[in-house]
Amino acid sequence: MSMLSVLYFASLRDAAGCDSERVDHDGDLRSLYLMLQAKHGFALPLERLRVAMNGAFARWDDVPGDGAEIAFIPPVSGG
Amino acid sequence: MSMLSVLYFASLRDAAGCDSERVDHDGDLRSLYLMLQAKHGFALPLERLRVAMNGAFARWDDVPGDGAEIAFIPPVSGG
Amino acid sequence: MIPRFAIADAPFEIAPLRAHLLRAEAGAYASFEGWVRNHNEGRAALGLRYEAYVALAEAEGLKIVEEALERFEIADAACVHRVGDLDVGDLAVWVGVSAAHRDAAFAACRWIIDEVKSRVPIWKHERYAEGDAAWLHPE
Amino acid sequence: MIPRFAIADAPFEIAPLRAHLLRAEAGAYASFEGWVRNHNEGRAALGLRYEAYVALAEAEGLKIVEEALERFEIADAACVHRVGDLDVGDLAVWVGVSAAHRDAAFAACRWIIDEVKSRVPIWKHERYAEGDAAWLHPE
Repeated sequence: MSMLSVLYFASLRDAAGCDSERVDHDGDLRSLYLMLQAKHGFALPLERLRVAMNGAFARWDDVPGDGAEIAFIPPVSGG
Repeated sequence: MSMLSVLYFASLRDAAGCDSERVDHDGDLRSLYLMLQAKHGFALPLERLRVAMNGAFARWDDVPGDGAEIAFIPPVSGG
Repeated sequence: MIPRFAIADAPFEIAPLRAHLLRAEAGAYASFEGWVRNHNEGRAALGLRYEAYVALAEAEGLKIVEEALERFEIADAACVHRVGDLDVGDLAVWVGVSAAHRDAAFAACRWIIDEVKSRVPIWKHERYAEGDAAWLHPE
Repeated sequence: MIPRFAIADAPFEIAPLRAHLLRAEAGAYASFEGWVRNHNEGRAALGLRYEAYVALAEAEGLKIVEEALERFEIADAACVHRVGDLDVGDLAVWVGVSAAHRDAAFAACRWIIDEVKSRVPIWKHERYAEGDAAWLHPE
């Protein structure tokens, strides 16, 4: 099992009720989101998100190593 | 005869050696320029100029009335 | 050294950022500013909050400005985006570009703000006159 | 009342001109500045002088800004052009446009500077590093 830090922003943070949490997970980033989506009831489907690992954009089939910091990136609205 | 004030700018002023002069002239603005071009040796052909009368752009076949202020407008280079 | 992209958590001055882009060989400067409007998509807005994933936003924003320096014939460019609570009329984002010629200055300035809006992890939370509020997650 | 177009015979501040364009309903602001470059068409330049037929330049400049307000979906716009002696790095011309959306702000800003350059009776006299000087009368 890998121990991961997961960061939440914007509507995902509101739905999770926290900025971040520590999660034990095996598998890729896709399976991580699906697991957390089921846990917190996130409305945003995976297709509308991007994902980042350790401060850089990542792919959904990347498998995080122990201690990785993961962030799910909802559609952005800066500017 | 109409007594006109003629204003010179940029290279036309350098060639005329003055900012403005008073000129007696009958006829349209085209003939006025051709007369003054001959007098001062202006290098710019009429086709490259615009002309203004009393502070507004005018046409070359406009005939100035007595007391009109005429300006020949060389190609502009602001900005 | 002023970074070419920054996330600012408080109001910032444009003048020193602009001055930093001045070059003796650059005759053109184009800039864009986004201000908080009193309405969005037909709803009256009271203000908003911008939140960023700061580390990734700064990395991605810098990448955008550096890409602009490659893509366009420009001398320099910079961008700053606010986060935190903003009122109507507050400055949300600034982009400045200097170049020898205005074509490149305008094109790069436009490209940078478009890329920032579509790529940088910043989110807008709007407060409406009716009392509700919402995160904007455009399709 | 600040006029929407002005000829300035001394350095001017951009900040109050920009502030005048701010609107609660306008979320976008685009601006352009022309600075005196140290070169033009391959020749090293020391500085320049701008001369205007002031009465006609102000009338034509105002007409350009008013045409922009008709042509584009913008909130407000303004332009100031320097005359007199300028050094390398000095501000020669400023255009500012506010609008609800950035498309219109950029398009109008670009249109105004293009029209000013082609229509307003202002002439540039450049001094070159070799010691000579010339009026610019572009083809």
